[in-house]
Amino acid sequence: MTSLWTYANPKKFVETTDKVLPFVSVLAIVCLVTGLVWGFFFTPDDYRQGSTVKIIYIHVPSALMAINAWLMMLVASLIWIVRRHHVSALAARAAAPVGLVMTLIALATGAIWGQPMWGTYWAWDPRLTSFLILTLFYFGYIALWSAIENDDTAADLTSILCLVGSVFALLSRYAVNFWNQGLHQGASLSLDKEENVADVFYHPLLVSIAGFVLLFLALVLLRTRTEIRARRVRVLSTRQRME
Amino acid sequence: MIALLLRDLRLAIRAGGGFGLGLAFFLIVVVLVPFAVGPEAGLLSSIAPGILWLGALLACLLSLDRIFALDWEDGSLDLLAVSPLPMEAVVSVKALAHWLTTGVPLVLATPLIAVLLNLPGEGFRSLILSLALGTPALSVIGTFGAALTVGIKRGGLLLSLLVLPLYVPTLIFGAEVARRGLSGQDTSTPLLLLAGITCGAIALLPFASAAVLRVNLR
Amino acid sequence: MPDLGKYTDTVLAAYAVSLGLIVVLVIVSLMRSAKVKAQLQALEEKVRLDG
Amino acid sequence: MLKVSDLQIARGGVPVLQGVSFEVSSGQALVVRGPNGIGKTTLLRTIAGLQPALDGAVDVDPDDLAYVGHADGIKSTLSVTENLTFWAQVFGQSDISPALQTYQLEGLADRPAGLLSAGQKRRLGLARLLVTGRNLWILDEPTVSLDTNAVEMFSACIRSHLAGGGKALLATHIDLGLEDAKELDLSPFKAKPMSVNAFDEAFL
Repeated sequence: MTSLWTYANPKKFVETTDKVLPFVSVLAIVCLVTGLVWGFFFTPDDYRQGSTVKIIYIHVPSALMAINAWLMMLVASLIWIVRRHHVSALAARAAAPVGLVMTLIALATGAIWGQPMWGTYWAWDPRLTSFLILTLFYFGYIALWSAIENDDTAADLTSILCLVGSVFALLSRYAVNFWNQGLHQGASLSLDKEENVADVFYHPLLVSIAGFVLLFLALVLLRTRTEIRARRVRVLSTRQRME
Repeated sequence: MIALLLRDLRLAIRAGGGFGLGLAFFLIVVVLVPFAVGPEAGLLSSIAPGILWLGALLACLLSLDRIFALDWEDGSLDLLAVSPLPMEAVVSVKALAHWLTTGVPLVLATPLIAVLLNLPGEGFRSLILSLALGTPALSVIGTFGAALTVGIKRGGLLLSLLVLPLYVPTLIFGAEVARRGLSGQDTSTPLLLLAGITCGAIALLPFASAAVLRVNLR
Repeated sequence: MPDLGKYTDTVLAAYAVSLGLIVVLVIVSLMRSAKVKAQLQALEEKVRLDG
Repeated sequence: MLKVSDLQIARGGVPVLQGVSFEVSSGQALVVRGPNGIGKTTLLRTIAGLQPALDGAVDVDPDDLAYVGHADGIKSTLSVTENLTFWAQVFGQSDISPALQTYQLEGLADRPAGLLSAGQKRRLGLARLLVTGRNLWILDEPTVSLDTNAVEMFSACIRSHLAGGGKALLATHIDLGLEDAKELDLSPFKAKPMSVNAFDEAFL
């Protein structure tokens, strides 16, 4: 069995993902559509929240992906630091914008959903605030990548920033909890644990979560391939100049 | 190590050293607040701890890119990298020098400046304690940010973008201590957490900063 | 179209914003992918010719 | 003993030199020559440990080398003595008078370095080497902006360093009049453009 690290070779990675990407993309679209359609059209209103509960099918999956995207970038950064494989560094670079968009979606849906419940668009609720902080971390990470010309220096610096940032993101997560009790729903909508909301909402939610995960995967694969090709363009053009 | 610290302190005090800059900025920010929110004493005293903490944080932030920029330009950083001093030591001494030239003057000046915001008497003790405990973390985290952006031209804005999110826990706990001190509540929990973050930062961040500097020196 | 009651605009707004952001992200990613692929083809062509 | 074997180095990700091998034993000096941009500075920085090599090995004692780059690392608001004393203390030495005498800087001792001419600054940068007490000197274009008698001062200083069992690795264009200094032309080691290197090979 070829070891996992062979996929870290960019050429091989691009070849293997040629086959995988279409498959994952189609699967992502299917899951997304079924999950959202099922949740949107075929589930009853919540006795308390009315139809706004339908926002759950976007808010919860996007919030989950926002956190998992950063964790994936953290793992990719560790792999870059330890094994120096270009693909993992470029995958982290590719995942950052997707994670950022997921965070923005979670924030937007959270704020919009909160409006009827809490009466204001933006309440400084610990979970929403920690997503706001996560957005800042994403911006910083992406900005650092674009600020440095040399690819490998950029990879090194951003991976160290990701490590340090993760520790402080975690610290902020609990500092924010300490700082304000919060209006967010209780465990029924918690982002980490399995939802224990009523079954009828539960199954479509799982499908849309699967849809979001596959969407994230497809986007990261696509963007990583683009980063690898962009890197190859830079290498070839510097070589052109050298002759 | 001491030689580097003394040199940096001497440089800061000498002409163009930027010793008083952080302090001046802190004073200006605090003076501007009443213009922005109105002179009403009750309002000012309630927001005073937060404003003073924010002012101290921004003052530290502003003087960060001077930490490595000068040594980077005149080649001292390369020479220090080859000297017997390990990079971790160089980074820690730089953070300490930044704290001594920016953090400490802030803490000492806070009582005077807090009067401008009608901070009631009982609020002083906890505010100064929280600043004294918090500013070292601001310096160490800031040094990490400065090391990250040392090679980037005009990296000042990027430095702020990278460092501000890292400042959030310190700001939250620091301002919380000051606020609780003001209203007479027990400040032990936020104080311990603040001290914890500072000690953690002092102990661990120099390794990250040194690694980043070695990458930038390549 | 299910009757969303008084929260119709809230729910629709949330879905519109989210799907909008996702669509924008997908389109931007696809366009960039195509652009870089074209650049690469052009460069490899040049390298093969005078390689 | 400095031993470099089959070294391959890159600048900004692009390979510049490969297959470089040489040795410098105590009491010896090696002058590295080659056209501009061949990679002299990169080679010296790699040996000084400021930069990792792509391939090959550098057998050197990192605690026994001193490096002088293009920039002298001099603080303009500090005086000559303060600059030298600082570097002396960093390297665990204390006496800076021999360094001042060798480069005739006693007259400028209390003058802020900012008011020195380029040549005087370079002499101060070279004087710094004398307070490091290190055996292997790595010098990148040491004689730039030095006038003739300053160059003579420098050659005398190098000769006494070598006589004392020291080693020197210099990159320079001018002839320093060091009789037994070995020379190494880097042109044959130029990395062939089409050469596949471990660094970016992953992307070819």
